[in-house]
Amino acid sequence: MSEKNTTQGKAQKRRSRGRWRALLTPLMAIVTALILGAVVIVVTDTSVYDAFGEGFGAGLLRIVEVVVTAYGSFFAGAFGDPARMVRGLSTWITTGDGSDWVQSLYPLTETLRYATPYIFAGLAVALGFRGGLFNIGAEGQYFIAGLTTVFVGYSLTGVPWFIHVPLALLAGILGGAAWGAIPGYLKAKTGAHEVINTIMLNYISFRLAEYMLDVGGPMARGDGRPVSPVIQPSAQLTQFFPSNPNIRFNVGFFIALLAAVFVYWLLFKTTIGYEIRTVGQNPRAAKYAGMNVPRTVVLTMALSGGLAGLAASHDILGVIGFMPNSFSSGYGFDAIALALLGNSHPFGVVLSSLLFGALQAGARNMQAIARVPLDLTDILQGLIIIFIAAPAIIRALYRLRTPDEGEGAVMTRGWGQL
Amino acid sequence: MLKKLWVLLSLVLVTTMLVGCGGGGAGGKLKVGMVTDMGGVDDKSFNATSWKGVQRAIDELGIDGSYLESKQQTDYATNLAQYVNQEADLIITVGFLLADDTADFASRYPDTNFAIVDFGSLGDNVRGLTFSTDEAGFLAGYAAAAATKTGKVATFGGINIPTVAIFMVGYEYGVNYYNQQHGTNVEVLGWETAANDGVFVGNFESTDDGRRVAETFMNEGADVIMPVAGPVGLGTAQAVKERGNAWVIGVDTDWTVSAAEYKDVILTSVLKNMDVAVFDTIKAVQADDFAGFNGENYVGTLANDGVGIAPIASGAVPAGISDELEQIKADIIAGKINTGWAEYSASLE
Amino acid sequence: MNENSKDTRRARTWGIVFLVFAALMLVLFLPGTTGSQRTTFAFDLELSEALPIGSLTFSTQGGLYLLVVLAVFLGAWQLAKGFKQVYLILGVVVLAFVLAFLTWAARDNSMNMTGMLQATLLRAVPITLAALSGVMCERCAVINIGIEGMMLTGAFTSALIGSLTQNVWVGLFAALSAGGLMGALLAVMAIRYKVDQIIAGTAINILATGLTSYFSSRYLQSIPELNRPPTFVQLPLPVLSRIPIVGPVLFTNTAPVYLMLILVAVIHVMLFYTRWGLRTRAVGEHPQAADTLGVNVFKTRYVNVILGGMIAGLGGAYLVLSSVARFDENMTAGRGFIGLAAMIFGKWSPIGALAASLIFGFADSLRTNLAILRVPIPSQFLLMAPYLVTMIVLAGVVGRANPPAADGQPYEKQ
Amino acid sequence: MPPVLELKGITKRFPGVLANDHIDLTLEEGKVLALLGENGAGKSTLMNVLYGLYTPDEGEIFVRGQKVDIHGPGDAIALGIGMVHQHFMLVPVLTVTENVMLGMESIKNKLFLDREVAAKRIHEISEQYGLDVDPYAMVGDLPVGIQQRVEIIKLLYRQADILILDEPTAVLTPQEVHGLFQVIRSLLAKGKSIIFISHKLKEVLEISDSIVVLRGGRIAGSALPQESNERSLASLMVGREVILTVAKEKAQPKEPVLEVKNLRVMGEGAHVVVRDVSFDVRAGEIVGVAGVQGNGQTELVESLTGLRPAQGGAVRLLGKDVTHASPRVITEAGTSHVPEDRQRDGLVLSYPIADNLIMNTYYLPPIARGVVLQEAAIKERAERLVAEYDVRTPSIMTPVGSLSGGNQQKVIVARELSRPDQLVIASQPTRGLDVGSIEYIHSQLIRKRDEGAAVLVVSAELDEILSLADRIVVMFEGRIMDIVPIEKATREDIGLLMAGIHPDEHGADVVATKEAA
Repeated sequence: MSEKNTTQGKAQKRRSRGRWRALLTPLMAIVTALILGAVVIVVTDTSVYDAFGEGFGAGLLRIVEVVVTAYGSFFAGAFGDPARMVRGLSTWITTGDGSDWVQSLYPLTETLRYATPYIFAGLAVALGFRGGLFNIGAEGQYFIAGLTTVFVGYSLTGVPWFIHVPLALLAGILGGAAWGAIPGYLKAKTGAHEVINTIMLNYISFRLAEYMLDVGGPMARGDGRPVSPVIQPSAQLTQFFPSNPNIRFNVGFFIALLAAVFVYWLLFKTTIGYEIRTVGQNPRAAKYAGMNVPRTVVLTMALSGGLAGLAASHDILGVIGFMPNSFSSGYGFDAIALALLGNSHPFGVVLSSLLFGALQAGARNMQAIARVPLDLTDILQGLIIIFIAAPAIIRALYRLRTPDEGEGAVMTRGWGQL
Repeated sequence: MLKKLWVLLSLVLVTTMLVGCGGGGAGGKLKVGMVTDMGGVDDKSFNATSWKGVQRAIDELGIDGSYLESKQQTDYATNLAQYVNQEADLIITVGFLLADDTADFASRYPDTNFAIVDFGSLGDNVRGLTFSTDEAGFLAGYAAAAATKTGKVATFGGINIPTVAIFMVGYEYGVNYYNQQHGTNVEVLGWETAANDGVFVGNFESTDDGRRVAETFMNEGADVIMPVAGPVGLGTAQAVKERGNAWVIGVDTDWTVSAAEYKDVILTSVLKNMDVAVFDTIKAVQADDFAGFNGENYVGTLANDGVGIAPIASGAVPAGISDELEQIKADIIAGKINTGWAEYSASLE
Repeated sequence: MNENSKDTRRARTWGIVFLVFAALMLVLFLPGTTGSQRTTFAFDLELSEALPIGSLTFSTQGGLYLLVVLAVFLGAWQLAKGFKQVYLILGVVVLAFVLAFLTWAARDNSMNMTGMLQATLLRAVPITLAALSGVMCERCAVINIGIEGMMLTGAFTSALIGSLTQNVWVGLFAALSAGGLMGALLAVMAIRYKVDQIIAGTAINILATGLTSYFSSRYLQSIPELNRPPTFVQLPLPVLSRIPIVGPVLFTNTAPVYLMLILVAVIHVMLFYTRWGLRTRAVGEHPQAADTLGVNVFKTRYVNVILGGMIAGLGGAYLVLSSVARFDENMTAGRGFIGLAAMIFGKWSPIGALAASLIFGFADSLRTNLAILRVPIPSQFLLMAPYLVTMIVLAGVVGRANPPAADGQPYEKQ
Repeated sequence: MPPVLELKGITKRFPGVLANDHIDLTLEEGKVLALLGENGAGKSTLMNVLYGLYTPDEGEIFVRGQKVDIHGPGDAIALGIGMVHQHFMLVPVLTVTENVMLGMESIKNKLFLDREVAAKRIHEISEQYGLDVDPYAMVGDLPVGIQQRVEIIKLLYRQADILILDEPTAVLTPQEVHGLFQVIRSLLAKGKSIIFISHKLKEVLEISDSIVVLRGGRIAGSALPQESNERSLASLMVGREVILTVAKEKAQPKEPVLEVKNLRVMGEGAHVVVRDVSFDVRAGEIVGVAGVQGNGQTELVESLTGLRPAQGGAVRLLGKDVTHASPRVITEAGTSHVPEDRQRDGLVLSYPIADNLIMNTYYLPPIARGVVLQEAAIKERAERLVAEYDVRTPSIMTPVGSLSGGNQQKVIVARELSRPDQLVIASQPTRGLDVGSIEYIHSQLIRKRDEGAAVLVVSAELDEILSLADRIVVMFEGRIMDIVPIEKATREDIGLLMAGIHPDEHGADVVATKEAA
């Protein structure tokens, strides 16, 4: 008996060490992407060439300067300035004026705010992956959910917030779910591949939103701009720092964390999740076990769409307050990276969303301070996906040992039918 | 091996953080920040033109000017906050989509000066920079009608939004006015004010669409085309250049300068002098006696040269037309000619 | 017996579908017309070498009735006797419907049919090239969803190198190389590292968007001379270009357009009649079988995917060197994805891909013409049309198109 | 004269497994060398080494006395070695000619495939060896027996003179096997040498000139057919005395549990593949469905379990009509189903054993309360079943994919037979398993019968049917040829029925459905 326990203990230890090693590869992927990003920054900086004109040493120094300025502003924008935080905190304690302290938290809150819609969208794609479905349509679901959520947000008046906010969120979920269910239904019934259909639905949703918000259109504000009316105050998500409106960090972040816990519970602790995962891993076996595969496919896509819809609800109810006709965000493709980076696990998605949130917040500061184009984030994200998806590259690069193979989600199954 | 890597990493992190926080802070120069909308500063349209105004101010007035691009709707406030924190003296936002955020920041930072392109007044410390583009479009339409040999002129847009459509409205009214004056029957393809709809390519990116639409227009007999779609219009210019027997009307800036390779086929350009408005605004703020905007806005019209048309290609229109255009310009300024704004706004209700 | 009855039931369904089309024409188009209205279809293009044949003007109602009668006749014949080539007849009926639509839309107006066909082909060129790229990769079982990114890369490179050298052919070659490089990246990820191929493609899309936009804003926008590539000139083929309608549409084009048409034919022939094609198809269907006969599965895949990347690069170069003479961010605007749909619609065959792309091109050029004719449908809905068509086509008409059996699966030596 | 092929000390290791341990083989020209062994004995690995698909860790290969290195199939082909794989290496959407010429294409005009020349050669080869095949037929449309001929033609086209046949009889009727042996003899007559891989003792004794038995990656012994018998070979193969028949009591059939009447089912591609099939299965008996693979058995089972819609006819389970019921309804009405392809249809390989054991009970208490899975109950059940059904695994959380085939099948059997069902449908329940597992699964099926369940076993292995079934349903081309009680069944008669020939000439039209009626 005791012998059994020790072997189990050992196995556990090995597993936890394995888990750390599992974290190492993504970490090295990020570092490698940052290094390559630095190369891009340096190569495209004319001042570096000028400096090399003055001499090799000056050139090298300039390279270091460029990289340090870029990534320095990047980290400052993503995480803030520790010294300032300490100063702010001490001012708060000594004088009771907390505004400096709050202001010093601004970069961190920006990271969390950018991370929030990412969590929702990443969960959407991850849930799809678990169910064997590739939802490239998060962007379109985000648009449609934006329309439904903002409609409830502005049109409903005279209701208290504790009714209005849930209703508006629900509208977002339903809008996204409906838009996600379409390709799910088409896949289940006709075998039409969801990748193509979600892409098509993205374009259709842009046009639909344009039509609805068009000046003079059904949902236009009526001030000559193609934007929706502003939502009622009762539909706003609670802000945490009302004293400093620049900080738009709101309760949505915690809703996102709740959503992650919910998705985890749904996937791994319930019969519905069991069905979704089984259909995702082996649809034939699911069919043999008596599961309703088409229904599960539609359900998975609807849930996925609903999660993507919540990203729109957060952005509208918590950040912007209305919906403009060009609501584009790029969440759709980013979400794929997030799901992948998080190994399609809800908590992994949260971590990767925090990373991407930091990437976005940092990149904006990098643009402001170091004048590096925002497009760098796309390059970094592309590289990170490549390195995460092909960990062998990273392992070969850093001579890491091959980890034990565990259960990973089946990402996609080609154009194959159910 | 791994440990060393960690040490190295954390070292790099710490140093970069320290350096990164040192940024910001300018000398005695006027600090001007521009926040673009999602098109980015190289949109060949209003962001680019506005930035041109800031650049000119940097060169001529010696200010400290910079821009921040936005990639998504939620970036506007982030970028505004960035400039507010850097204590910019003037923040210029480009595009009506930024109106809500600009209004919000303006009310919270009453001591900072704001200016917004393409939107009206938002408060005492905000200067709205708007343009009666219909007036300029009217002149272009008149010139187009005069230049056409086929009796058909065309226009198309990127996406149907007012700042785009207003060009097309003026254009249509200008053509109709020409018909009225000269008893001709020149037809406008691609826009109908009464229906508030026309030909739109659905984006501001796909230059190929601009080319294909232009070819279709020419196949349907149009020989003057005004594309109101940012870089997409350059595809149109390329198509017309290759055909050779038609004209393009540029928008926003004088295309014989900004797209010089097409100057042989550019009939004229509808000027929306955002750069001038931006430059003037910066100049006003820099002036010693500047005491705030006090709710004063800028409306670019033919009268104040905020809008206008570039010189018409020589030989493209009959000799008398320039005089007629001068007269029409005077009449518009005098309010004697309807350039379509009223009907367009009515169609939006 | 049972199977027969099922066949007759299907035949009957199609007959009813044809009649429904006829009824739709009556209900949708006829009420808005008057007897005095006339429709004009023009066929001559300005500046073309084709012999002029004038235009066709006819009574709008007369034309509509004629088309309705045609559809009714085909429907009735289908119900009574049945056609062997039902899909062909379906095509004819749909064409009649579209013609009726145009007849109605162009009432008291005119429309240039040759121009629309020309626009159809030219709009189809980048889509076809994207689809061909997909065919090349997927026939040997590598899914390529990164076509969009490869096209963008090709477009950017052709603009940059074309501007630097002021030579279209060098620009084209550079685009082919850049596309091939992206193809190689996909190949390495998919074949060597066995990365999920859809994810590899997505990574390529994001990376290519980022790289081209970044370099564009760093270089092309600030130095306009770097974004002024020369363009291919039109090469009317002697004699052929003088044929009415066909001449201007098919035989008055630039080199990349001819190249696209040649590629479709060449790849089709190569795929089905040469050693390379046989091996490629075998690798796509049953890589083990090919391997046991000494066919190098990995090499076949590397070669095809790199070639596929080059074709996508050509598609990007077409947009720059044969269309608009400049690069702009995201100028491919989703053509890579539409091409992917065209590939599936065309059942993974080059000629099918061309046909499907022509349908998309037609939908695109049709909506421009309809907007010019002021059809009272909001422009946003006209813009949706091609995407809706794609979805309908994928869900219904092609039903279950069968991809190569091993599509998307990495090959492992056992 | 040196032997045509000689292997010396071939060793091949995989992570954790020694698949071939110093194997020596000698093949003389014009002879058949039989390689006998259970699944997993290392036969296929050895042949893949010979064919260049694997590189050996140690050892040497000599062809006609010359030491050779074989780095890929290309090298093997060049040396005149050809292999017919157990799973045919044919591309179904290509024609016979295209399949045969692949990798060695005839070319005309320097570019184009010359199908005519290749077809002509194929025709010549088929004439020469009595392999009748249409060169222009699509391979996917051909019956299995013909596909095998295409495989052999592929080798002859490449002028192979050492032919490796890997389990060539697995998919053939006894009559087709007879035909294959004739082909083999005509090959030998033309000087070809053959390695014949099998685990079927009778065939090996009939065709081979010498026999090598592999067990656990090693040579367990060699024998000459004239000096051996089935029993001696079997004990060499398994390593102990094996009982070749299953011990069971005589069946005590009671009321019918499953009644099938005039069932019609469509296969893929909208062909009717089950034609008006009628039979019943009674409580307390095992009905075996015999037939060569691809004669409608798969679709029949899929239809009975609700996976494939019936086009006509009726299925009644315990008196209840379930013709168009969903799989779940049929399961809940009391049916267990061991699917034909365990990895594809029966298991989620990445799931732990515990999760695989709840695949059809996951939504029922005590496994689930509402929608919430009860982990304690899942674990308890898994521990119990793993012990009860002798699944050899380090833990119930081990992914099923890492278990051996036998243990994977035991997981399915545990899941299906642990439920109190009245009907058990088992498709190919022992395919590819070792003798120990086969014995165990057979005993479990018989236990189920003795407990009063109705059992339907579908198997392509005639021996399995003969040893398990109480009644035998023989299917050919979607029809029931006959239903034979075990007492009257002989190997030969069933074999003829499987080939579509009725041994009793007079009754051919009458017998088909008499039992069911």
